[in-house]
Amino acid sequence: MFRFAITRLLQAVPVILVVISITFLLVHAAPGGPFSADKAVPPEVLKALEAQYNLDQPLWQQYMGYLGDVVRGDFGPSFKYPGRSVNELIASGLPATAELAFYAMLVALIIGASAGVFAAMRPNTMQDYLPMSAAMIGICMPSFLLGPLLVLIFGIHLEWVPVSGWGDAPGDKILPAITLGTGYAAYIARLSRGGMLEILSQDYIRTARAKGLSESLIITKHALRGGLIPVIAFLGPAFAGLVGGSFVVETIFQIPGLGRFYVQAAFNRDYTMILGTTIFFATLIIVFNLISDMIAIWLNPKLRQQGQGDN
Amino acid sequence: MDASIEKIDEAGSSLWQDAWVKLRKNRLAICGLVVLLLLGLVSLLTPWIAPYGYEEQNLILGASPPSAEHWLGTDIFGRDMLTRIMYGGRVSLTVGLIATAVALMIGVLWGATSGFVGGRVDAVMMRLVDILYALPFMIFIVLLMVVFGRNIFLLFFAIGAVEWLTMARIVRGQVMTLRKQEFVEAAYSLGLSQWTIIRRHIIPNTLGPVIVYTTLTIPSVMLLEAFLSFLGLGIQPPQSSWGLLISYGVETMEEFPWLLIFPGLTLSITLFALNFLGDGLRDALDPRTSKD
Amino acid sequence: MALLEVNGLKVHFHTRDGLVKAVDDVSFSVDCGETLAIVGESGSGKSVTCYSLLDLLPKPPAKIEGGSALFDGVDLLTCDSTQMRSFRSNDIAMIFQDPMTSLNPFITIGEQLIEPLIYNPDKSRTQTRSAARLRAIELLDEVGIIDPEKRFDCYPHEFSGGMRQRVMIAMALINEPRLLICDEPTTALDVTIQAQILALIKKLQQKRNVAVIFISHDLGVVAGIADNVIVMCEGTVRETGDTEAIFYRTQNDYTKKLLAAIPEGAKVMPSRLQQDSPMIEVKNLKTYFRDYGKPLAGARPEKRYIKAVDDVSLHIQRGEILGLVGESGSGKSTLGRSILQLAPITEGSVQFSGTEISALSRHQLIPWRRKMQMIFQDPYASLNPRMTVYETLAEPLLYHGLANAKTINHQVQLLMDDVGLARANLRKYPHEFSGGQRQRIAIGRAIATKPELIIADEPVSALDVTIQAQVLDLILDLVERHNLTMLFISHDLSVVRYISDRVIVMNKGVIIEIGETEALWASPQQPYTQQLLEAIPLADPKSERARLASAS
Amino acid sequence: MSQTTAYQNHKTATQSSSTHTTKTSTAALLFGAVMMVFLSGCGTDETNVSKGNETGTLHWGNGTEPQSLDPHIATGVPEHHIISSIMEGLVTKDSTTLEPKPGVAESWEISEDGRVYTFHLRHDARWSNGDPHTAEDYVWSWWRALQPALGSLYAYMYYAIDNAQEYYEGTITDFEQVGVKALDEHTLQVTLENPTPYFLQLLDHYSLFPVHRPTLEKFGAPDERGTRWTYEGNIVTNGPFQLTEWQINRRVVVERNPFYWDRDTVRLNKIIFYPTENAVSEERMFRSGQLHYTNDIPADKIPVYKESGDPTLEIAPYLGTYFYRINTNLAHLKDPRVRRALAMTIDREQITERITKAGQIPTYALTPPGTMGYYPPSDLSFDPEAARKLLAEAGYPNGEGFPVTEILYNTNEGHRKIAVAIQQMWNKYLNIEIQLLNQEWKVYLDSESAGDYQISRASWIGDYVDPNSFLDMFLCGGGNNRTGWCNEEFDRLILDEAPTAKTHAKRLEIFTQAETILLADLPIIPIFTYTSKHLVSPAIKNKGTNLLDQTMYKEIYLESDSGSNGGDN
Repeated sequence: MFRFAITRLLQAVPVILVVISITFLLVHAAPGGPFSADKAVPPEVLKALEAQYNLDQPLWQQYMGYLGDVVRGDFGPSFKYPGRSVNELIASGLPATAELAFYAMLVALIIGASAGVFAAMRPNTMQDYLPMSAAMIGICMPSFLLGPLLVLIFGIHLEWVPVSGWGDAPGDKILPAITLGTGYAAYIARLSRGGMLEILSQDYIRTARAKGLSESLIITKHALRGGLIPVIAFLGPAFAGLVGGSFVVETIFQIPGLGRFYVQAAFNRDYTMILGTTIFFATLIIVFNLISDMIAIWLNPKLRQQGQGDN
Repeated sequence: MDASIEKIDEAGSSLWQDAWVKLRKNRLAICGLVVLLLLGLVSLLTPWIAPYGYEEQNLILGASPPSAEHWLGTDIFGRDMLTRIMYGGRVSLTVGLIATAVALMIGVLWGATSGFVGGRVDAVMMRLVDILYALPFMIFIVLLMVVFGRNIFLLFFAIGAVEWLTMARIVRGQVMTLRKQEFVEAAYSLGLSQWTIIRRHIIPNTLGPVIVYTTLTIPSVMLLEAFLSFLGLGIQPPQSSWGLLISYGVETMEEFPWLLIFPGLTLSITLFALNFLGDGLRDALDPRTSKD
Repeated sequence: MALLEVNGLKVHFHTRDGLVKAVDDVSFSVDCGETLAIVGESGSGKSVTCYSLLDLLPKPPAKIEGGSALFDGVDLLTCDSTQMRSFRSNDIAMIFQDPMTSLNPFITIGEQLIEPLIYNPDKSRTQTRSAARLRAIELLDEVGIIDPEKRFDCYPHEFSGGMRQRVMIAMALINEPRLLICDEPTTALDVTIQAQILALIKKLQQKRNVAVIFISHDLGVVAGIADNVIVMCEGTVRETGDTEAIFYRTQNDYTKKLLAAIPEGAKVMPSRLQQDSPMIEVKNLKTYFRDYGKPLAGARPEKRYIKAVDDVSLHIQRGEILGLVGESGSGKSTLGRSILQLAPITEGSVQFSGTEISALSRHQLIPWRRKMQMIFQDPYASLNPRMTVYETLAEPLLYHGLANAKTINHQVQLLMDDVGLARANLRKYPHEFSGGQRQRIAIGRAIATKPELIIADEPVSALDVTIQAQVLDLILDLVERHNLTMLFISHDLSVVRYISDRVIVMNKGVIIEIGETEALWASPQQPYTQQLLEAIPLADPKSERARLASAS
Repeated sequence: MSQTTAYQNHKTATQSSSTHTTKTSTAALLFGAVMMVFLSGCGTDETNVSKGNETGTLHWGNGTEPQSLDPHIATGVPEHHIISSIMEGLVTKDSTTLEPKPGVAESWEISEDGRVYTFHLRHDARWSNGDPHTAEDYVWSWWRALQPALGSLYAYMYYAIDNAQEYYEGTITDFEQVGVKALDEHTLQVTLENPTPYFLQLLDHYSLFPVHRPTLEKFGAPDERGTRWTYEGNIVTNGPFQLTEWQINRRVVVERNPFYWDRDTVRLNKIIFYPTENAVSEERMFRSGQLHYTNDIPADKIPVYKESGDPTLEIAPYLGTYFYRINTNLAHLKDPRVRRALAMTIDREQITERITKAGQIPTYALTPPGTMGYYPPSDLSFDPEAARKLLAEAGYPNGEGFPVTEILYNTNEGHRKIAVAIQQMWNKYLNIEIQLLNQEWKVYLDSESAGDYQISRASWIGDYVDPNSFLDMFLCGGGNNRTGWCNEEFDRLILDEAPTAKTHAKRLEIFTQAETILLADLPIIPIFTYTSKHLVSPAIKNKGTNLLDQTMYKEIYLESDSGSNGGDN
């Protein structure tokens, strides 16, 4: 198992390199520079500015310089926030995004998995159709529609929950987590239902029933472990989606997360900030994918012993 | 042997006819299909049947609730919402269809080759898919849009490039199982070339799951487009799409609720219809059920 | 009053395509220490009868229409769920057909063994984990698992098929049940292991005076183990009686048809073996596969190979039917495929009437492929579901240029006649045919290119006994009419004896013995062959009991 | 509603499976518990505003996240709010009349020819770390601001000072020649190039604020942009408040500065600035009591507040004009008659009432009327008939042959609505085809400065209350001109005549002549003058409103209407 993790991490290095190069080229190809401003800037001042951020060097030299810095863990200064380094901005934005993603995942898993398992217990009955149609609504409802609706109902009319901000007022993490998590709760519900039905049709479930075990014991002890493997395998790509989804939720709920930084940086051509956040997101997602794959392998004893992922 | 060639009468019912019979029994899937056909028709005929001009403003009227002339009310410029939704539908559905087609093409080709060739090539191709899965695609799409401006074709390509991964995996899985089936081995023992085996034996048998997955990709693609439009990176005025209409509607949710409700409703109904149809097709085309 | 009295049992399935009367007014009874065998072909309702007793049928489609099943005076069909659960865990136990899928792969076998003890519905009998563990290890030893202490914490995938069935038996008996229902427990096992399992069940039954209901489609097995027998067909009981009455004084003609269909005795057809040079000459053939799995014995996982075919040399004479026998995993299928160049050969040579075909490229092989064809085991998987019968049969003819647009219809119809299928359903699809009919189509496809050699890999193992007999006769007739040579691969020794002139016995990739069929049966040289022959159950109670007595 | 159904059915899951303890139902109970913990924390009646009123803490919606608090680098309005709370210039302004008021300088004299200003600094002026605040600080600060490498965008504010422009552009290198001298510790003498009546207003602009030399030098070279001297804990300032906390994208907190010379009159203890980018979310925060003051109001919400007569709505005129720039180099836009026709077919009343809806005033000239008593002359009016005749005279009868023209605007809701409306008007009245092109902020700026546009949206906010702030924009080759329009007479009036005008009335008269020339050629189409629009909690007292929408934080105080602390409201 350990060997598997190491090989996967080693494979991640070229991936990140590819990510950096693509983003670097894309960013420098974008029209409009970081220093174009509405107030007229005399040419010589512009030159002095670009020199300070060595934008006047040839592109490949900048690329090499940047790679050198990244290896040392320094993501360079931010253009938009003079005096602030990208490391610092990411550090200030990361906790909010990570927390939001975690809570959204928690919401998705708890609601999604329990709804899916609940529906799989008695397929094609009301107990199955109700959660599944709710899941369908979850999938069809874009987050930027669901968020404002929730704010309107719970935030303003019922005054239960603050409408925005993160961490200042108690309870202000509920709505963003639910908004981001619902789409994935719906998807996980369908996945876990499919997984459970697949397992419940296996022979060893019939053996367990023939042994006189109670229905709920069969579900939790025998069926759950196998049934939820597709859900765990889904967590990796789901995290990548969550990160994307957080852009919108952060704008709706004014959450000081990495997503908002990224969108601002893209609009302001803050090259180092864009590169910094992209690398960070990519590493986060790769690590998360690795974790979810390892859990999926660890759950299956046959694979665990082979010590090799069979993908 | 002079046995006359009897007329071959009893036509067999192919798996497709079998699937159609089963699908017809599934009420939800059928009304999903009907809704989709209706929407397709409406968006095709929009230029002729739209009650008002696409850009026709009526500033004095401004945002008015549903009334006799404007069934679904008007937006802040006094433009008829029904017309806007129809034109928006054209864009959203085309984005959905074309992006899915892009995803379908790349996905099927990639999955089939990797599944069929197997061995080292398969390992490398699938490793690449896993890596691409790990990439923060949302970021690349944002960058692509920002860098190259927001023309529609780039949107199709960008969304398609995100969605083909899962398609590739499904097709690969399907091809891998088929390759081990005995009728493929029989085809090998006949001495057929690899390409004829793929064309005659593999592809027809993968169509089932591919069709099912396509019907499920379209809604997620439409959602992605709506999502990008909300961030201001998707469809740009004067064109509009349901996603854009919804994001405008959200801003004036309290004062002019109908600007949000009608486009939101249309998008949801379309997505519902697609999902129900997708589920119906999956049950109808599932080889397990058709084998008994 | 017998331990279990079932009378007038009716179970109907309300499926999408209408009502299916799976069990229609079935009555029988079984007492302690007694073994009742339920015999019937697939679809006869034998399994549904027993599953309905323990309420194991999926409720929405299945529905118990009527009848009663009194177990110790209590009607199983109407008791409430807690009562049923105590019956299941304490009084009635079940063993299932396929050991590979009947154990939960995610949980250790020890854990699954002690579940009935620690989660017992009536609290009085629940035991602590440690006590249950000891009890389970005791039972594992009793069913013949070597060093049960260590194997208690292993996972199902670390056991062979036979070992897993032993674990299933231990699991069934752990709570001292009074009735044991076995649903074809040995069908998926090799004949030698089948003999051991049957002996084990017999021994445990006598020791614990347990009533046993034994479901099977193999009359040989039933003859050995059963005290009474009921014969079922299409959901109804055709005949009941003790074993001797059924086998020697059969009244019902369906039972007669069943008994007649069992391939017995030597091959009746004269051997058409031609003594000239052999058609196929195989010298020191080796086919190895890389093994990714971790070896059981925990050896260092360096580059390891599974030696499927290990240095095999044989020759096939033109016109003969050469039988190839061996247990599962002996490499017989791989040998067949290697000869046909469908499997990659690691070493050795295969000559087809003189020319070395293992070195040829795909293109050069085409003319040779026309000469040698293959019939597969699973009728459901060997035909392309999306192609009509007409297309399946026309493909080889058109591809090898044996027919053109004009003559194709006629030639395909001739093929249909050859294999005994009505020309009318040429345009139908595989899923509209029964298992037997599909195998006929597969055979039609094989003989379409007028081959000289046919390799049949377990062509009849997946079929019911009556249909098996018809297909075997068809094969013999075709070999006769088309002057074919055949390599007949099977694990069923009586079938091989019935059809082949010469027999090769293989085990673990190596040929153990080759010989004339009757000579081999009369006096097997190698101990392994002897063991194989002795393990075949005979569909005759007296001789079967004699065999069992001598074997133990 | 999806969330509610999923949640309800989840509830049924807990009830129905509670009969037997299973893993699924324990997970559901756990989730229920977690939800309760969250919910219990809510519904508190103690909102920010009510708590703030007691503790003297002002919760201020501040728009976007401030880029930098270094007065010589910052450019945006959000930065201006924060900087003006923690720093103070030589001269400040009255919160309503904007008249100059003594700041760090206690008093000042101006020479007869209006070119030499002598400022007498307060003896008790201190930096927030206790250091004495001397005249030398100003000489050094202004030297630092004019360093080219620093790239200050407001360098042109210094051009009024003698030789400042020459030094900034590098023609002279010795700072001694620039007209700023520290006569002694508490007297600063400034010599201007020309008499500039509005110079005192310039001193209240943050680009001319003093910076604490030792702190700057501690964290890097004076002309280095990215030093950390403006961080919380590092920064030293001389204003009524001092920076105590700056969490990016979360909040900026300033608290009372004990060393401020006028500390007794400051009544607020703390101000918290929130980065409220999304106007819609900001309005929701205000309504749920999380903010005292909002930076903006969503256009469609204003009528709602107007109709309900809500006291929190505060709309006041703002020294800024919204206009369209025309690229006069293009063939079909070279002819002033065409430009005039375009200007006369914009129904400005429709736009301000139907689209912007925030009380903006339609305008037909560049400088907002009433700026220091100056009323610009304009003969423009909304007259489609005359416009069509003009267009015909210019060679495009009834719009035939008029090439398709593109309106460029930066991606923003407001601009989009206005552009769509004008497109429709020009199409209807002049029968010409108009296309819209929206580009993202940075790309739009590049296109405009490179002249790569036909008609482009633009706006200008005055830096100081004087017509010159608007009219000096359209000098030949002016950095912010970008229309390619050039008129010697106009330049002569603005550069030579106006500065040397003896009296204020004479100056205004010269500006009138200049603007008449401008409006005759119409390189730009003025549309409306801005209004500042905010939601202000009634608890805020003594804020006052002014043309530059600037706030004097040191004068504000909080009193909750419930009169709980016995305020004399």
